[in-house]
Amino acid sequence: MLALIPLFPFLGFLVNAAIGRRLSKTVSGGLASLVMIASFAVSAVTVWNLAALPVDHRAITETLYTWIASDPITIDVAFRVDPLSAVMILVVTGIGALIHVYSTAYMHDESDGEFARYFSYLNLFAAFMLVLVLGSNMLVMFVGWEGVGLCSYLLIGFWFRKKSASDAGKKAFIVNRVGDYAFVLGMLLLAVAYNTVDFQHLASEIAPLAPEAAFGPLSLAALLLFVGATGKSAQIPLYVWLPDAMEGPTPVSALIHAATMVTAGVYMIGRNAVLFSHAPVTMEVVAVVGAATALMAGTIGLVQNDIKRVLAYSTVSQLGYMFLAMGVGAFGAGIFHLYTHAFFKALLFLGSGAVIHALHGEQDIRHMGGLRKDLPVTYWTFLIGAIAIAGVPGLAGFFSKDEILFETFWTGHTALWVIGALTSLLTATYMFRLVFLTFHGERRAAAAAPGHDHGADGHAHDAGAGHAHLHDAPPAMALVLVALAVGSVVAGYIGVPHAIGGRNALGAWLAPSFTVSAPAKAGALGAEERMAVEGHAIGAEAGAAEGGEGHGEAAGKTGTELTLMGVSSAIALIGIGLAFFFFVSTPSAADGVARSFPGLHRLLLNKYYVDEAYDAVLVQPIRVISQEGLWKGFDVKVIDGAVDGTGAMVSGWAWILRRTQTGSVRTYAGSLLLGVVLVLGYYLWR
Amino acid sequence: MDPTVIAHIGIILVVFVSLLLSAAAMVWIERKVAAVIQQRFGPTRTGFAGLLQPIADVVKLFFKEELRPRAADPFLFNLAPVIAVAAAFVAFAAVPFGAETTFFGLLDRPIALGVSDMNVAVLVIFGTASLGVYGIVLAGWASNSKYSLLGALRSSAQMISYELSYGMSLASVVLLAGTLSLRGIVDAQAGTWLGFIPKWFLFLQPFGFAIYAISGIAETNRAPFDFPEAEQELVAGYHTEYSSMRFGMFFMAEYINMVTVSAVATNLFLGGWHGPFLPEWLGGGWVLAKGLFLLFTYVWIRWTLPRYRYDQLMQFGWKFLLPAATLNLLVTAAGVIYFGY
Amino acid sequence: MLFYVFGGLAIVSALGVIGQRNPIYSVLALVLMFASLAGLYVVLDAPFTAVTQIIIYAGAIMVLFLFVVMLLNNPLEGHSPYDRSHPLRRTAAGRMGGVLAVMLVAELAWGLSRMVGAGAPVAGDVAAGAVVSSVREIGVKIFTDYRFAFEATSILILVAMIGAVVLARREEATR
Amino acid sequence: MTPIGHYLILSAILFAIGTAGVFFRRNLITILLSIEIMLNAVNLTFVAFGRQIGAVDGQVIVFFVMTVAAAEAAVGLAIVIALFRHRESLNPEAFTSLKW
Repeated sequence: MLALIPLFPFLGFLVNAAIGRRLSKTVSGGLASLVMIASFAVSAVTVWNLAALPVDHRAITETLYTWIASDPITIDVAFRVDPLSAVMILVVTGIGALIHVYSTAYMHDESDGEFARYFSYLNLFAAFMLVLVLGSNMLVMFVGWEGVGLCSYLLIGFWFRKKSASDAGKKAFIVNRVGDYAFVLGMLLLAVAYNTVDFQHLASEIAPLAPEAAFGPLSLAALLLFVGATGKSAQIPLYVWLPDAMEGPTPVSALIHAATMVTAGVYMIGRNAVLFSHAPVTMEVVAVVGAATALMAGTIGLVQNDIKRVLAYSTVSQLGYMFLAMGVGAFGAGIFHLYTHAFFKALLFLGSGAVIHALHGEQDIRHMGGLRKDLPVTYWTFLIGAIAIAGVPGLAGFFSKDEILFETFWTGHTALWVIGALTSLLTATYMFRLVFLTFHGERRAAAAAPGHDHGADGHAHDAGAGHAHLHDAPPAMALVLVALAVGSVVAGYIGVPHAIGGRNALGAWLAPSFTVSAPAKAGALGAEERMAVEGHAIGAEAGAAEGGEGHGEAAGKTGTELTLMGVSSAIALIGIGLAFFFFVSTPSAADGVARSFPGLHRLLLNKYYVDEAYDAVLVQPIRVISQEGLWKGFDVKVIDGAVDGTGAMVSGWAWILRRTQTGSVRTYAGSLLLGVVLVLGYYLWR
Repeated sequence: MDPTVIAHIGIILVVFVSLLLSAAAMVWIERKVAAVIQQRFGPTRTGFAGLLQPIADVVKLFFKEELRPRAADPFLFNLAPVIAVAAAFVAFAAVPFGAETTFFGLLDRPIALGVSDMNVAVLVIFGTASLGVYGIVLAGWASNSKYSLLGALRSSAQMISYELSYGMSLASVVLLAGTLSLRGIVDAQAGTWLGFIPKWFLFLQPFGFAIYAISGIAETNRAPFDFPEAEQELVAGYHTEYSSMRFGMFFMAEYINMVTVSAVATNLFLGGWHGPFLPEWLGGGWVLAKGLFLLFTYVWIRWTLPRYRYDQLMQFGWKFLLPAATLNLLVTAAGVIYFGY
Repeated sequence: MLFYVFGGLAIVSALGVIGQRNPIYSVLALVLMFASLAGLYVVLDAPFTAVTQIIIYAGAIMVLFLFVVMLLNNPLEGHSPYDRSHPLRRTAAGRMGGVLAVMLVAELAWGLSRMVGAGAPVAGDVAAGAVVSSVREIGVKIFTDYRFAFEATSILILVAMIGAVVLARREEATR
Repeated sequence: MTPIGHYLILSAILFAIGTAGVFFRRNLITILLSIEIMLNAVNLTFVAFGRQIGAVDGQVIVFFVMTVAAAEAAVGLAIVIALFRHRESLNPEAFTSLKW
C-alpha cells in the first residue's frame, strides 16, 4: 500500500522515459499527471487510515525487504507513514499533481520528445521525493535524497543547450554534493554509535539520554546532518545554487525549488527531532543560520530584478524561517510553515510562470508592469499569494510565520526574533515590490524578448510590442492557480493558534512525530522528559495533553502570543506600505535610496559577492590544482606511466608466450593430454 | 534337444523363407496391380496369371553378369547390398506376428510367435531402419558415379529427414501403450469399444497413423518419394551401377522393408493379431491380412501418385510433417496425462 | 564370454578407425565399434542405451560424417599437399602424443590395479539389474534428478544447430 | 561374470586409441572420429559402473554424452566444411595460422 505511493510516479517515469517520445503530448502529460493524482489518492487514503489510529500508535510501517543484513546493523527497505510524513506526502503528491497539470500547459511549446523527457524527470522526482519522505530509516531517506538531487540537476539543466542552464545544473549538483557528504558522515556516525539508522530506533535509543550540555557526539551528528540540510535546503553557506536553479522551467522551480525538495532539509530535521532536541548546541547553530539566511536572502531579494530570482531568494529566506523554527525547537511550527509555504510559494512561482509564459520568456520585472488588466487571473492569484507570504492576518502565511516568531520569542531568542521580524518586513516589502512592478503602473516594454530558448520563438515578434494583447493563463494553468490560491487562503486554518481561539490542530497532529512514537517508546520515558523532547513545538496543546503543569504555561503564553501577532501583522502592513510608497506612489524615492547608499545597493545587487568569493576561494584553487598538479603531473606521469608500463610488460610476456601458440591443434591437444597425465600421475603417486 | 529351442529355430527359418518369398510375391503383386491400374494384363506367360514371374526374374538375375566399374571401391561396392538386405532382415526380427502359443501343447511353456521378443522392439526397428541408410549411401559412394552419389545423398538425406517424424509417430503410440515392446503394444489393443469398434490405436491416433504411413513410404524410398532411384533424373539412383544379384539384393531389401513397415504398422495401429472371427492361434492370419492390405496400398499409391520434386519433399518433411508429428506427440502426451492411460 | 568378443571387436575396429587412410573406412570402422559397444551395453543389461547408441551414433552422427566425407571429396591424406606419408607416420607431435597415450594407459592400469573391488563382477544384485534395464526408470531420472542437465542440453543442441547452419552456409557475398 | 576392472581396462585402451588417433592422424575428420572414440570409451565406464551399483544414472549420463557428441559432431563438421572452403585441405597443419 505505502509502496504504491512512490510506485505510481515511478511507473509514469518508466513509461514516459521508454516510449514517451512516441506518445502525443496529451498522452504523456496526461499520464504523468494521472499517476500523480493516483498517488495523491493513495496518500489520502493512507492518511485517513492513519488518522483512524489512536494518537499514540499513529504509525504505519511497511517493510519491503531486508536490504543490508549484517551483524550488528540491519537495514530494511521500509516505508513508514506517521503524522509528519503524512503531511509531507499530502503536500508532495497534492501540490505535485497540481504542478504536473500546470506543466502540461506551460511546457506545451516543447517538442514531443522534450515534453516526454520533462514529464519523465518530473515523475521520477516525485517518486524519489516520496521515497525520501516515506523512508523509515536514514539510508532509504538518503536514496530519495540523492534521487531528488539528481532530478533537480536534470530539471535545472533541462534546457541544456543553454550554457547558463547546464552550468546552473552542475552548480546545484556539486554544491549539494558537499551537503550530502556531510549527511553521509552524520548517518554513519549514528550508525556506528547506535547500530541502527531507523528513525524510531534512533529516537528510542537517544530519548533516555540527557540533552548534551556541551558539544558532544550527538551534537556532531546533528550538525553534520544539518550541513546536509543546508545543502539541500539552500541555507548559508550552501544556498548559492538555488537562485541559479531558476534557469530551469518555472513549474520545476515551483515544485522542486520552492514546494518540496528544498524543504527536505527541514523535514529531515523534523524527522530527527529527538536527536536534535538532544543537541542544544547544534540547535543554536540551526537557529542562527536559519535567521541569518532569512535576513540575508531577504535583503538580496529586495533589489533583484529577475522575477524568478526574487522568488528564489524569498524561498531561501522562508526556508531560513523554517530552520529558525527548527532551531528553537518549534518543529511543529517549522513544518506548519513548510506546509503553508508550499502553497503560496508554488502559487507565486506558477503565477510568475504564467507571466513569463504570457510575455514569452520575459523575466525582468523592469520590462513588465501594468499586466493587471491583461492577466486578471494571474494577477489576483499572485496577489493572494503575495498577501499570504507577507503574513497579512487571515491568510496561510500569517499563522505559520507568526507561530514561528512567537516560538522564537517565547524560547528566549529575542535577537533572533528581531531578525525574524525584520525579515518579515523585508518579505512583505520585496513581495509587493514584485507585485507592483509587475502588475501595476505602466507597461515598460522590453527591447526584445529573451524568450527564444524557451521554445516560444514563434511568438517572439509580438513580445516586444508593449500594447500587443497578452493571453492570460490557459485553462489548465488558471485552474491550478486558483486551486493554489484557495489553498493559500485556507491552508493556515488547520493550524490556528489557541491564542485566538483556534485549536492548533496541525501541531497536535504532528506532535507524536517529534517524540518517541509509541511502538518504539522505551516506556521509562517520563512526562517532563517528553516535554523536553517535544520542545515547545505543540505549545499549550501539548501542555494540556500532558495535564497539570501545562495550564499555567498556556495562560502565560496567550497574552504574549496575541501581542506578537499584532506586531507581526503590523509589520506586514508596514512592509506593504513601504513597497507601495517606493514603487507606486513615488518611484523616484527607490532610486534615491539606492543612490544614497550606492555601496550597499551594489552589495545587494551582487548578492554579497558570495559567488565570487566561492569562486576565488574554492573553484579556482581546485581548478589549478587539478589541472597543473593532478592532470599534468600525476595523471600524465604516474598513471599513464603505469598503464604504459603494464602494456609494455604484457607485450613482453606475450612475445615469450607467443612461441607456444603454434596454432597446430595437435600441439594444444598434446599439452592438454600432458596435463591430464601429470595430474593423474600425481594423484596416483601420493 | 529342448523343443522350445527347436520351435524357435523353426520360427526363424519360417520367417526367413517367408520374407524371401514375400519379396518375390511383392514383385508379382506390384506388377499385377500396376497392370490393373494401367488397364494392362501384366505378366501372364509364366505360370497361372504369371504367378511364376518372380521366380523367373530371380533366375534371370542370377545368370546375369556381375558388372563392377573399375573406378569403384571393390570392398564397399560388394558390402553395400549386403548391408541393405541384412538391415532389412534384422529389422523384421523384432516384429511379432502372433500371440504366445504352445502349438497345441507341443511345448511345455508358451513361446512368443516372433523371431525375438525384446522389450525395446520399437527402438530396435527404428535403429535398424536407420542402419539401412548405410547400404544406400555406401552403394552410391562406392560405385563412383555421379548418378549413384546423387541418389545416395538424396536418399540418405531423405531417410534422415523422415526418420524424425517416423520416430515421433512411433513415440506417440508408445506413449499410449506405455511400453516399448511391440507385443505389449499389440496386447494393449485387445478388445473392443462398445462391443464392435476394435480398440485399435488407429482410432486413437489417426494423425499418428497418417504420419507413420507417409514417413514409412519415405523411409522405404517408395513413390511418391522414390528419389534414390528417380529414373528420369538419376537413371536409377544409387543402384545405377549395380547389376545381377547385387541389384536383386537391393530390390529385395526394398520389398522386405515394405513388408516390415507394413507389419509394424499392423502391430502399432491395427491391433496386430487381434481381430474377430479367427481363433487366437490363427491370429497370424489377421496380421497377414492387414499387412497385405497395407502392402497393396503401397503399390496403389506408387502407381497413382506422381513423384515429388526434391525440394518439395524436404519442405514437406521438415516444415509440415515434423511439426505435425511433434504436435501430435504433444497432444497425445497431454491426453495420456489427462486420461491417465 | 560375450564381453571378450565384443571388447576385442571394439578394440580392433577402433584401431581400424585410426589406421585407415580412407576416411570412409574409418567411419565404417567406427560404426562397427559403436555396434560392438552396443553389444557390450546389452551384456551390461542396458538394452535401451544400446539401441539408443545405434540410433544416435550409427544412425545419425555417423551418417553426418559420411555426408561430409562424400561432400569434401578429399579422401586420402596422402593426396593433401602437406604430406604424402602414411597416416601413422611419426611426426614430432605424433610421437609425443603416442608416448603420452601409452603413459595414460599405463597410469590407468596402475590406478585400476590399486582400485579396491576391481575384481568384483560387474553384475550387481539381480534387483539392481531389473532396475537398470527399465526404460521407465531412466525416463524418470532424466526428467527429475537431471532435468537441469536435460534442459541445458536441449539449449546446447539448439545452439549447435544454429551454429552449424551459420558455419556451413556458403556465403554468396564472398564468391 | 566379467569383473568391472576388465571393462575399465577396455575403456582405457579405447580411450588411448582415440588419443593416439588425435595425434597421429592428419585429417580433421578422422580426428573428430577419434574424439568420438574417446567419448564412447567414457560412456562404457559409465554404463559399467552404473550396472555395478545398480543405478540408471550411468545410462542417463551416457545419454547426455551422446547429445553433446551429436552437437559437437554437427558444429565440428560445419567448421571442417568452412575450413575446407578456405584451403582445399583437411590437414590441421594447414590451419596453423591463427588468423587470415
